[in-house]
Amino acid sequence: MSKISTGHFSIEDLENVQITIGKIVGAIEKKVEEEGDMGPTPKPGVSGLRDWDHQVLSRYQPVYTPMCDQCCYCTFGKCDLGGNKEGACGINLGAHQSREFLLRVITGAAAHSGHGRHLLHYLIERYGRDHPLDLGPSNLLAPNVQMVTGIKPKTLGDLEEAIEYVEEQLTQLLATVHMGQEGAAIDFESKAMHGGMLDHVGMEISDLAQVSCLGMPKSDPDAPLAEIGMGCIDAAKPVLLVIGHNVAGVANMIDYMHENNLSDKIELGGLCCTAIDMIRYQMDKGGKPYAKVVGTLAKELKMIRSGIPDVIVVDEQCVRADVLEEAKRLSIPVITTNEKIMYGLRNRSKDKADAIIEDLASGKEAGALILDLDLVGEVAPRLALKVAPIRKEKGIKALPSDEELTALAAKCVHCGACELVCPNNLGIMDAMKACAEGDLTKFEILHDHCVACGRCDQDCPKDIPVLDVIEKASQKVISQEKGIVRSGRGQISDPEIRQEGVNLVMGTTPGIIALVGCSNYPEGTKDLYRLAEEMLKRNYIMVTSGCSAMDLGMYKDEEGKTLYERYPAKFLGGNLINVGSCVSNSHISGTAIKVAAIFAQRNITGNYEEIADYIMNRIGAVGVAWGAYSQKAVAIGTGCNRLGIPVVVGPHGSKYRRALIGKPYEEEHWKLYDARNGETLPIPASPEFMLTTVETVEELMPMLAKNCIRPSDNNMGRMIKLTHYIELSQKYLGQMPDDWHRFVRTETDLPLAKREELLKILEKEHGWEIDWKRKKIISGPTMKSDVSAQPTNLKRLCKGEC
Amino acid sequence: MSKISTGHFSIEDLENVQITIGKIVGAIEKKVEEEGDMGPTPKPGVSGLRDWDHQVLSRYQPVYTPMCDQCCYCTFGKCDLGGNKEGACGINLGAHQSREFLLRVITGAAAHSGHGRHLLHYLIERYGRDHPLDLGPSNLLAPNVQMVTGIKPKTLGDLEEAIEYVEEQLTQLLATVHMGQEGAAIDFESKAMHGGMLDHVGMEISDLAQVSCLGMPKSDPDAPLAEIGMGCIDAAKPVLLVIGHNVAGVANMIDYMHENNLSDKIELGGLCCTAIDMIRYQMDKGGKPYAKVVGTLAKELKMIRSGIPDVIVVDEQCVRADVLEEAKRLSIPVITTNEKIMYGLRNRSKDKADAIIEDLASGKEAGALILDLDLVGEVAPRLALKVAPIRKEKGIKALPSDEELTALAAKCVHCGACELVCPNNLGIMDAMKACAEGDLTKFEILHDHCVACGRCDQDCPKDIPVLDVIEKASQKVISQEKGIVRSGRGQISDPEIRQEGVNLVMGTTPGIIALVGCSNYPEGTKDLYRLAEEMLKRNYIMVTSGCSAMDLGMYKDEEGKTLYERYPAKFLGGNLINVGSCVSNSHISGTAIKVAAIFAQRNITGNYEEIADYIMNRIGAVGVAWGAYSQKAVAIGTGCNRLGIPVVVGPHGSKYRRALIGKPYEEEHWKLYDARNGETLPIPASPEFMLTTVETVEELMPMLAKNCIRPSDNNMGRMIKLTHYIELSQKYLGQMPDDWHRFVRTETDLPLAKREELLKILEKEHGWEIDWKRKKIISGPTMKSDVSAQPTNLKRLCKGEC
Amino acid sequence: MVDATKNTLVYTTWGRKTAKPVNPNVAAKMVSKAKRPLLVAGAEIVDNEQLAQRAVAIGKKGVQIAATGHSITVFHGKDVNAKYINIHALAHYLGDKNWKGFDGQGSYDMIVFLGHKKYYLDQVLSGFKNFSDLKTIAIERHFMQNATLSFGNLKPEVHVEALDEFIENL
Amino acid sequence: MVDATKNTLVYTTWGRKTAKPVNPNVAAKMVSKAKRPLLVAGAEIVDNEQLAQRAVAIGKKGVQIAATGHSITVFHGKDVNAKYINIHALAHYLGDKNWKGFDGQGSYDMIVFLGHKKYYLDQVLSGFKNFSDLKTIAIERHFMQNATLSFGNLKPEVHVEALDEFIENL
Repeated sequence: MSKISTGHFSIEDLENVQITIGKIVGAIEKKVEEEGDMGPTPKPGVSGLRDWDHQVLSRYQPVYTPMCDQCCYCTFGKCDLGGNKEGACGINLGAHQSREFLLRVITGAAAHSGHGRHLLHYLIERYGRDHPLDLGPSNLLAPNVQMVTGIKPKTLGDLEEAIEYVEEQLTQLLATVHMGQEGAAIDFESKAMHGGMLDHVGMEISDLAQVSCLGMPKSDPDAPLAEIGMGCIDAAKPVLLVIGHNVAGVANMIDYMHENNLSDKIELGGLCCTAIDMIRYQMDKGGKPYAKVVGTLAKELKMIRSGIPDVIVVDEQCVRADVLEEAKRLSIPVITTNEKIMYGLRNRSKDKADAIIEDLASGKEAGALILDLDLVGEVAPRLALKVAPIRKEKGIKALPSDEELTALAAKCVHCGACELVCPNNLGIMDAMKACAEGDLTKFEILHDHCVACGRCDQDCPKDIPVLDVIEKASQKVISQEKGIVRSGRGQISDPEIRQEGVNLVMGTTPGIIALVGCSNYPEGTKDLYRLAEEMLKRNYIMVTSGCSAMDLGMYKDEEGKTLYERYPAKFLGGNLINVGSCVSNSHISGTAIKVAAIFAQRNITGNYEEIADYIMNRIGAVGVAWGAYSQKAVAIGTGCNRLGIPVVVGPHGSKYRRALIGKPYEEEHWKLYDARNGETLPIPASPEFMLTTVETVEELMPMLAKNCIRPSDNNMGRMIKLTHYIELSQKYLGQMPDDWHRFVRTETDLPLAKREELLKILEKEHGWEIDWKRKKIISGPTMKSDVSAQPTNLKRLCKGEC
Repeated sequence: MSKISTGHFSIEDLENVQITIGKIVGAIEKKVEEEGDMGPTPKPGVSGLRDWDHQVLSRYQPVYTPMCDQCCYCTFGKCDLGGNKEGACGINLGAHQSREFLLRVITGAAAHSGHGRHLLHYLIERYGRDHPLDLGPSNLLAPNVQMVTGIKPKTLGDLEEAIEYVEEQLTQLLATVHMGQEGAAIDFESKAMHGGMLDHVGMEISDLAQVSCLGMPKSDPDAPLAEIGMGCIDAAKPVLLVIGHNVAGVANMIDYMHENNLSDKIELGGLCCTAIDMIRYQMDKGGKPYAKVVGTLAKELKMIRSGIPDVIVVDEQCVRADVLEEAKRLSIPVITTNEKIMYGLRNRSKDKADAIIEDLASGKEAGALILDLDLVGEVAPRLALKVAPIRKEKGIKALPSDEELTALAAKCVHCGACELVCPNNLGIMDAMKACAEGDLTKFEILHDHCVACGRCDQDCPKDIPVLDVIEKASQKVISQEKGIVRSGRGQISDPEIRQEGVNLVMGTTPGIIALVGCSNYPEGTKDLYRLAEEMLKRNYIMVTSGCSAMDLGMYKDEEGKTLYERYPAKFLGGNLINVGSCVSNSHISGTAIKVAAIFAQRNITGNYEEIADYIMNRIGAVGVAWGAYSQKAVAIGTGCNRLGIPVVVGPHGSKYRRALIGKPYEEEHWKLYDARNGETLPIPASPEFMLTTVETVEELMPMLAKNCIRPSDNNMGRMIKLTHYIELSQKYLGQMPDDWHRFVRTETDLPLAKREELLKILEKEHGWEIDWKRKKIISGPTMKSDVSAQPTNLKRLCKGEC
Repeated sequence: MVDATKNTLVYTTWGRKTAKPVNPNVAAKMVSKAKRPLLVAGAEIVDNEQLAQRAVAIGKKGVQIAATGHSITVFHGKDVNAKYINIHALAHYLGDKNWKGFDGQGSYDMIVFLGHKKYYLDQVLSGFKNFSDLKTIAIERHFMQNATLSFGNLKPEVHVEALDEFIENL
Repeated sequence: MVDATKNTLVYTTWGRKTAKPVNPNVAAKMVSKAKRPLLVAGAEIVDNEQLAQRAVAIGKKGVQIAATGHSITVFHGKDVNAKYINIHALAHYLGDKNWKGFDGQGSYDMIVFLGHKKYYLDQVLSGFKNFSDLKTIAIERHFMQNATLSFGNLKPEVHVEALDEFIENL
């Protein structure tokens, strides 16, 4: 035994050994315990953090907005649950909605974790289990993994145990979606929280693996800039378009093109997170990304319909289901590269590249499934080179001509069917009228609001290809769609946390706004830009990722500069940080965990509840998923919620079926313990929600400022936060907020420039007593200002309790 | 190293050891490979068996019957997909239906696998990883596990790797349910097949673990008989009612009662599969089960509403969501014992038994969550003893009195609302009329058809508690509901397979009918009995499980004997085998695999496709889930389908959204290869479906006989099968089947007694040439009779192909 | 004349497309005009003499009958064109342009339903509605919302009357 | 008089319960009769002068206004009783018997909606419909199927006319 007790060992060498594998977990836990830092909940089961959830949910109550009053899960149904009735299994609409919400959360978590598992398999095969995690200047490599599972991964192989835990728990949660399981909404909610937490673990595993193996920027504030926009694609070259979320395949294409000197002969463009990750690939030493980002999911159909791509390669997640059908019409061969999307195509994984290229280039087959990613790396670029001249020769016609455009618009009878089916009920009729008269401006504006879903095409009684009309009419603005996006920089490093942590906890940096996720915006993409610019100017830390990170790069100021060019990417107030793709969202929660670990020296290992409690009360961070549409977005949001980070989604987010909203008017919910002595501590009603929807960015901005307020703010911090809350309310709502005074504990909390004015209001409108000589508040506030107070939800953390 | 290379070792003892865990898999595979019997697909991924699926699906095409024309998965929607339109993500209704179907399958698979994982955790903790799998006289312990994963488990611990594989794959499948993944219906179908296969692995793990640890009958044809029925519960004693699917908790109660001499002082009754498994508990040495089975899910609400239970303990799966609410009304405390069902109750797992009992008996709390199953074992019986006299004293009133019954019935205005909302549109109005006039017979009949879902209660404008009326009016028949069910015997043993295999493959035993699953019958429970009796008399092997196994025991012949008393439980024609609970369904697929392994000596290890091909062409088995309602049922069915076993569900099964039905009129689909030479082999159109729905048992019975026909039947076998097909058609449809002649290859295939008559018909109606002297067919049949033919779908298995 | 269109109450919805309520005479006219109508008679007619008679009567008008479940037992010796078939299989074949029908003369263009379980027929019709161009008419006692045309929810006696009117107008 | 009830076309259904189409005068009468009506005005009125004027006019009739989104900017200096609130939070509070309203006088019994995104209001109303007894009236340009009462789908100019008639009858 002594021989192996201190070294590596590989079980491959053994024969006839019966090994009790599972105990390894126990051994690891034991080891960590000996080191004295294992918290109470490593690898929590479904009920492991339920008390915490119930506590959160008692302040932030579920508000259900069903998408359907019926349930069709089992064949006793379908059942009408309208009016919160019970169905055949005894479930009522409330519990069913929480179940539906849970299902969406675990679907999203599975998408990320499934992605992570795929990457891990692939990268371990390529780089080995012992390949070290390499993430930049950080000792705390995997904050989510460590906090949730108690594992401190150092290598790729270490991540496997964590993903196994995620898979086990997701299976448990999926089981509860079955008819006849949970009966109480509150416990479906707790399960949804569990799923959200797992999502962040799954995402973290994905990104750690790819950052470590694929040369992506490692906590790099100077991660390079890349071109973005439909307008930046050079259609003169053969165009190879990749769509999806999994960079493994495109990385091989880039390598192949590089090795074969094809990089300047092929235009490589990407849509969705694969695009984001391909501009991170091998950029850890800097350089200029070779590939270009086309844009978000909302550009997929427009890009295909343009006819510009010569070959399309898809991998997984957020890929339109009709890619093959749409591409076929324009003679664009499609290569699918992942088991999640196979489109019924023949599996060519074991065929020779030449044969596949021949079949696809000749049009004999519309596409191919190639699961061997080395083969994909070769086939896709070679196919693009071969197909481009063939398509050119054929004269593939995509969008209508100018004459056809006018004729199509004139064909419109203004019945309104398209507007009824449009997810945003856009004013297509008016734009058609104008277009028929030669005025394209309405369509040009509409184009930015349009998510290119194509539902209008399906319902036009005159068979007008409405989306083609929109795209054709907007060619001028599309050709100008050229922006700049910073390549995703990955995690926030330990030194950055050390530097900025105190400002965040004390409130002197007014807050972190995480602008994340998808492209289902209520009023087009520019709102994002307005929001980010406003908050950046006010010194908030803006963190971004995924589709939002892309769309933010599409706008320029008068000097022609994008936000990425104007604002640096350090973890400091007034910085704009693109962490990366969808799975990089784990770095946002990870940052909050790191603040607790590094700045506050809290033990995070298997210590979820305490860390969530810390974050909820001390870190003024709000997530914004303005265009959230996917199940992944709601999983991410729910993971943030369990960790005490509130999230706002755009109005479409109401279709996630439930929000978590507190009642500021119920005082009993706005109390904590002071850990120093266990006394009750009244707190401000902020965050006042965990998940809510908001109508417009004008409404959103003051709300963000307000919901960055935390009990732990020092006076300087509270003053700064209040200043922004009041100013943003005045700027966008035209008024002082109704509730600003509720956040005032002492006169030093008041914005300096307005102190006197505000004191007057407090006296006059709210009846507070003011000592005008000393300009001090004598009575009025319900809360004391006490920086050394230790706000906590957890009785057990109070002195004398343990 | 030498020290551990031949023994057990426990990693707990080690320190500072870095172990590359994952490689163990490789090592095991390598080891098996060295032994030379690893098939081509151990642990197949999502695409691993896709070619097989596509082959199956090309003959048996998906037929979609949507439950809803809309999709509300993501917030781009909801989308109207009516008329097979595309939604905002580009998916059409067909693909969405296959996705919905997939979701149901993986939900069911997760329920079983989640159950298995829970049991495994619990039993390993109790019995250790090294606890051997002990399943009776079998060497082939885990046919599904071995065939799918390549693992040959010997101990509890060995099952962990298999369940991890299932969890990983389920996560991958759940990921594909996310918006923007698979776009083709055919590949969602393949994924659903994958999920179905995983389900059987998950079920097998569950049952192997519990059979091995909890003293359940081990392949025992003489497994004891137990009482069943609402009428057999002795309400004079304190009644402890358990509901659900996971026996772990109730096993402890039985132990506690035994140890404390309480067994004759408490009436222990069970509903659903927990009931089935509790009468298996410690019955491996025979004996009489102490506990009684109340019945299926369809009895849950009726049993609670009777007011008879004094304490209810629930675990997981198929438990009505309103148990707590319903029980509360009748002062019945509820104990939840599983993370999947927590009902919002306070977690008392770490409290003292006394305190919990006090709080629940006093009514201070309506229930408790107790996850410590030892504690449950003590609390539940003690609570029943304490609560029963309290409830008696309180005079808890449950069902209406006789007078109230008449008054309630008289209150009915015959508006028909209840009939509209009733899942079976039962004739409640007429029964109410009769009841008001003192005639209860209509309700007595209706009671058996009623699944006690309670939807009628929800919609009565006169607030009549319709279900209570049904139950009260049926008290007389309910009190007579006393039957006998055989305790689940577990697997079919190797020796049994050896004995019966040849008859099955040659067709001389006409077939296996597996009568499985839930209680959502179209016309009440008696149809099951009629079906089973008919097929048993005809020497079919009847295998049963779960709710069907229970309901089968409710009917008696003139001599007062149930089918279980009349028919033995060996694996032989004319035997009635209850394998056990829901997870025991894996033994049905396992039996088919065992026939391939033991009788035909096929290698099953990691060799899925070949085994499925073998089963599909040689084993005349048909699954019937007549009352299928749950997601588990469709998972089980789909797992059977991938393995080549056709399944029939009752008419409610149309709500699973898709069937798989072949077209007998398209000749090109009914061809195989002859493995001896690769030649094409025309085959009969049987099975003619993989999944279909049937209206009535009268329609079902001839269909079953027909679909037991297989290409491999010898003449004797074909003759026997045809005889039953013709006889059943005549008996239940009043006619010769239209297509009987299609199954005739030679005159010796014809039923002996009718040979001449049938030859005449063949000559006259079908134009076949008959040599009347020799009574031989000269021409006509499209198929040859050749017992030594080797029918296969797999080109690669043909001679000269490999 | 029976007004068979009044009560179209449903318990649940499938989507925005719902059957048009139809009166017996109109339904009959449409069937009469069809080139190849088919009556699909379900097992609910077996123990319902009233319905059984009407199903036979429709058959007597020359309409081919697909007898599903075990409804074929009703048609033996009644001199109508009835063939047993499983309804789910029938639905599959009806959606197939290559199916030649019961008589080899091709598929059907107007499908009439009588004698089915409500929930089951709703599902079968959901398939037709979404994946075929077939016209379907439910002359059932319940409003079948996934048909092209359907009677409303009728009392049994009104239903029989409606059927008689339907048959008269064939 | 405007007939605001004609076109009630929807793109998708939520279930079997759907808004009753209502005409402006009837809607106005119901609001007038209510004890504590509330107008919830959404951000779509901000850039629509026509709607903004009507929202103000309703406020002038003494109806409390909940200004959601940034619609409050329309009401400043207009001498109406308008308070900013987030609509999702408002929906939560309205379902709470303990909420005292904007003026501390208690909750509201009749909720009128104007100026909202169709899909968003559909969701908010879905919550009300299923989890509260509140009466909701949508006086929007689109048929809001989850309201208790709603105008049908109207052309912009007809909508304005309908609003004027509604205001007249308040």
